Amino acid sequence: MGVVKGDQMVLNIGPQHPSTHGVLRLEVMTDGEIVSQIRPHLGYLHRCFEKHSENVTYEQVIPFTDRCDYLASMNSNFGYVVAMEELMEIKIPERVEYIRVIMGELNRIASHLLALGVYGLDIGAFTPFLYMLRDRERILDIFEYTCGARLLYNYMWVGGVSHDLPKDFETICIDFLDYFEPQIKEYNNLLSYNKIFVERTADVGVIPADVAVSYGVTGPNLRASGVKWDVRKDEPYSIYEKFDFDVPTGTAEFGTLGDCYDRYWVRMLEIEESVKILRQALKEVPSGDVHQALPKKIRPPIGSVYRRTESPRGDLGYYIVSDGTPVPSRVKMRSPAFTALSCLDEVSRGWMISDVIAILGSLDIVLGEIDR
Amino acid sequence: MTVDALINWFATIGDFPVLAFILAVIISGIPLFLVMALNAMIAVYVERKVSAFMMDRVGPMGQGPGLHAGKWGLLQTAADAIKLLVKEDTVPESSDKFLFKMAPYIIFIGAFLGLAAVPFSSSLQVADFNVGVFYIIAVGSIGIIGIVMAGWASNNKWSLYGAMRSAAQIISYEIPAGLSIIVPIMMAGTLNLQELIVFQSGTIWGILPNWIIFNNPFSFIAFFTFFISAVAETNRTPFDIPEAESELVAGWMTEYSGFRWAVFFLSEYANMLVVSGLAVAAFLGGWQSPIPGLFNTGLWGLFWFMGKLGFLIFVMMWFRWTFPRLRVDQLMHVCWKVLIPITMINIFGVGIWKLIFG
Amino acid sequence: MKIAEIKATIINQFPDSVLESEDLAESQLELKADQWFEIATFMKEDPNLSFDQLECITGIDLGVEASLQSRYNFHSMEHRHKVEILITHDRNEPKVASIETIWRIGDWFERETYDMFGIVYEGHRDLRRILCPDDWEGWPLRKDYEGQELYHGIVIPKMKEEDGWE
Amino acid sequence: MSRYFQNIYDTLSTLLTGMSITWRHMVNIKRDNVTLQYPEERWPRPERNIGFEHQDYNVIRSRLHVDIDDCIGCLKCERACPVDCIKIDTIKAPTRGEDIPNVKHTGETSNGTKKAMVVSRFTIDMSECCYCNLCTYPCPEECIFMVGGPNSSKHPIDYEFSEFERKDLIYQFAKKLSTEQKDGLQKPLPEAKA
Repeated sequence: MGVVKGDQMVLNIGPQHPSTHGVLRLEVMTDGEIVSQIRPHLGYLHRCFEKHSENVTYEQVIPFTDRCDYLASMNSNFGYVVAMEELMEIKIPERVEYIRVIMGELNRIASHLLALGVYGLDIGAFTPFLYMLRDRERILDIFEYTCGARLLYNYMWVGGVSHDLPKDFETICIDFLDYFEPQIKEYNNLLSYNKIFVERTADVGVIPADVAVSYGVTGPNLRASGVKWDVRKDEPYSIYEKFDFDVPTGTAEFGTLGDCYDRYWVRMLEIEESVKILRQALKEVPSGDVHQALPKKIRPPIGSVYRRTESPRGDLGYYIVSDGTPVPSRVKMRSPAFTALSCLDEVSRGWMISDVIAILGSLDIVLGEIDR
Repeated sequence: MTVDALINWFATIGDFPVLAFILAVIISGIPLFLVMALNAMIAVYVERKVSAFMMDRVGPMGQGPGLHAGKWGLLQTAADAIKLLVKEDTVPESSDKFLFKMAPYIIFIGAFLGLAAVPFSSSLQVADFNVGVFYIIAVGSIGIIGIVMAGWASNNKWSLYGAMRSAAQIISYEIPAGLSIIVPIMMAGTLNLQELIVFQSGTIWGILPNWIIFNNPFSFIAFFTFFISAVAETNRTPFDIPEAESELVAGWMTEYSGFRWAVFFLSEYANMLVVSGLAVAAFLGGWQSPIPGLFNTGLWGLFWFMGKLGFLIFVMMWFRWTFPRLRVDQLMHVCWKVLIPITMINIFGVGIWKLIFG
Repeated sequence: MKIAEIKATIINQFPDSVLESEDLAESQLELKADQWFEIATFMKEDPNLSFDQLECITGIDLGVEASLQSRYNFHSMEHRHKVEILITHDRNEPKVASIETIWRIGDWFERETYDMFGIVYEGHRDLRRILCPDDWEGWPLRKDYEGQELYHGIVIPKMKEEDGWE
Repeated sequence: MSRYFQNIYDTLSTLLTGMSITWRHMVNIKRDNVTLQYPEERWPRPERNIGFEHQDYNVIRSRLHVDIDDCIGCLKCERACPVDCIKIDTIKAPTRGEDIPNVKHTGETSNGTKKAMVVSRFTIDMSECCYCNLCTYPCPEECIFMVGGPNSSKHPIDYEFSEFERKDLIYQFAKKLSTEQKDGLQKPLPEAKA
């Protein structure tokens, strides 16, 4: 942290603070309200995911992946099983792929809703947060209907999913989407177009494209900087190439490309894209058995695989090394929030404390995933 | 029930001027305190319910008579008040203890003094000054001393930030508030609140009540500039940066707990009452009925005044549960670059209006 | 570019640093540690490769008797191709040049790998532990890791406490 | 200059739009309310009505329950648990598939499988359970399950099992055997061999 000069002050934001989104400690060097340097301290939520994985079997890793990115557990599961299936070279029934895409996209909406709502809360607007949580709740209801759990699903398994879709699932989902789409407009009117909100976020915390790429920032944060990179589109996994959807990038509607507002807005657009994918997927879910490709015993061949998938926060990579036993030799999770947080220092320099909160919120970090 | 009236009444009984003065102050002060406490209790309950309804929740529902099956959480604020009073009152080890303990009372005094001049009806006013408007604006800035004391004495960086922000904010927003209130003063030609209200009796073109807000376009704008400044002076969203929850935890109140915190809370709601009262008296016809000539006598005055007051406080709550929060520099921007020019032009405009039409 | 061309480009440029190995996957390339910083710079700067994104650094312990390994996954946003680089370290003195100055995210990835495996990235400007506390002992993800008994007086339980069944 | 006034206009109009939305929600609270008054109203909330019937759920992640009469002591669930919260001890039964009344052991499961093991201990520490549901799949007799939902016929839903003591969350499904009873079970073994 260097030497504290006479007119500077070190401010500890966190580990207990309303808007660090978990137990993150930011050691902030301030000159009055202006921030001159930030040093993040991680590890308050370190739960030894990678060490755990070396001591449990491959299927037992899945509940642990849930707990990494607890806001998008389906996508965490998804990344892991996609990597495992690539390692084991399993062919997955089409129905399973559809179910996985539906669950992944629903969870993406849920995760983005929470991210946007909490972002509003960081900026000071309380009401949109509760509206978004209200709608997220309905998605969680659907998950509960499908796999019994609301947050930590353990739903996707290597070679299949744990349960088939329940009765009338498609109609329930379509009902939800019909209800949900008009709500997006309401969020926009209430929060996105609100002048105070725009003033607080536009032009604040600009991440230029090259800085974003160099810091390994991915997902909506990278797309907000204008780089059109989406693993679903550019390195398709599962059956994403079947669907027609756009990859929204930052529009610089109210400010500079790559500012907080763009990051917010890209998420809002992504919700709409997810709805689009869901509508296509729900229309054509094929019938079949979801358990037919489940291996009796998961014992992948010796080797390693690195596979990334698009989680709501960005490229979620799993590096799995197998030594031929039923227990993984190494599972590494490349967490998108980890890389996104790393650029906080550079982005926030020269901004005010209120802006640091805005920037941190716009990066949409999940501490469970950063500390693993 | 002004203090003067009481003193005069005591004078008719006997010759004890000092005692009469003290008695008069106490007798009129106790109801005022009750009004403050009652206001806080009702306002907290209403705020809870309003916020809940706006967010599709139902708010507090238990705690009513008959405990859990109670009605609409009516006793929730009472429970809260009891909780605050019996809670441990912590004083940080490294704080400046004298200032730390003093601060809540200074803020309280500021709010309390302001309330003394609020004209609840034509006769219900504790102190009827001939410079009432000026007085309210002046004592309104006492609170800021308490806030800075609280922030400094807590020996906490968050509190200090909150206090500094608050000082900057309140001092700045007093200017547009003062400049806006000049408009009704110019039109009525008096600083006395009762006279100001009396000036607003009658109608415009026989339909609208002759309130200053409807009098001319400049006073119409002046009301809004005054109200915005008033919201800022009471530290409420979107101007709640001194206690910005997501940034400064709780600003200058971070280290306070229990009774002292309750005093802060009481003062915050009393401040809302004072500034809304001033806005009502100066722009919305005070205790005058909105239907000119009807229901204008006796206790109706209190009813109308409280109704208007309640509406303004509701609007403040409505603001709070709809808007995000401004940043410090944007707050200053709004004050110095938007509100002050508008209010200045307003003063000009009203002067010309008076020359031409008055 | 195809993966074979990428590998060929790197091999042509730095023929001495490439290790030939049989059991590598198609996208993998094993390098010696000595010229790593130059190779990394080349991979970033070369217009045909232009690996502008460091996807991931994974530390791997190949076994109690064997060596440690750093695996780098690179991706190019410009050309949309990727490659994986393997660098093996000596178990007792694991060190390799830091690429933190080339890719900014290398900073935290290298700190994480250092934290978990004790691989020293030479030239890293701020090589501290990142997830574990600064004064933690041992390298947790090594296969021969033994947890410490006490941490600041707190007993670290090795076994689960008995639940009082008997 | 026009930008200045445009800004003020934008601010006012967007803020008023927001206020109109919150107003609409406030006056329509009867229709929009989503709160569940928990102790009085209970899950699953009928008013929410998005088409879920209790028995249509695939599973509900609630408390684990074991029909110990059906348990054959195969230890599959113990092995499947990622957090080791299931602990099972077994003793080889003297005769396969025979009831042993003094330890409340039934010889056959409801599926007709003959048991070879007496389960002398079956504890699940629900304070450690991560509700992953992995233990219920391998069970050959389907005797370990999460209560409620499709299993409501076997055991009613129970998601409110908070306790004051941690150890009260350790559920013991097998009857605790005394030392004599254990010895009594183990003795026949050498005799049978001999």
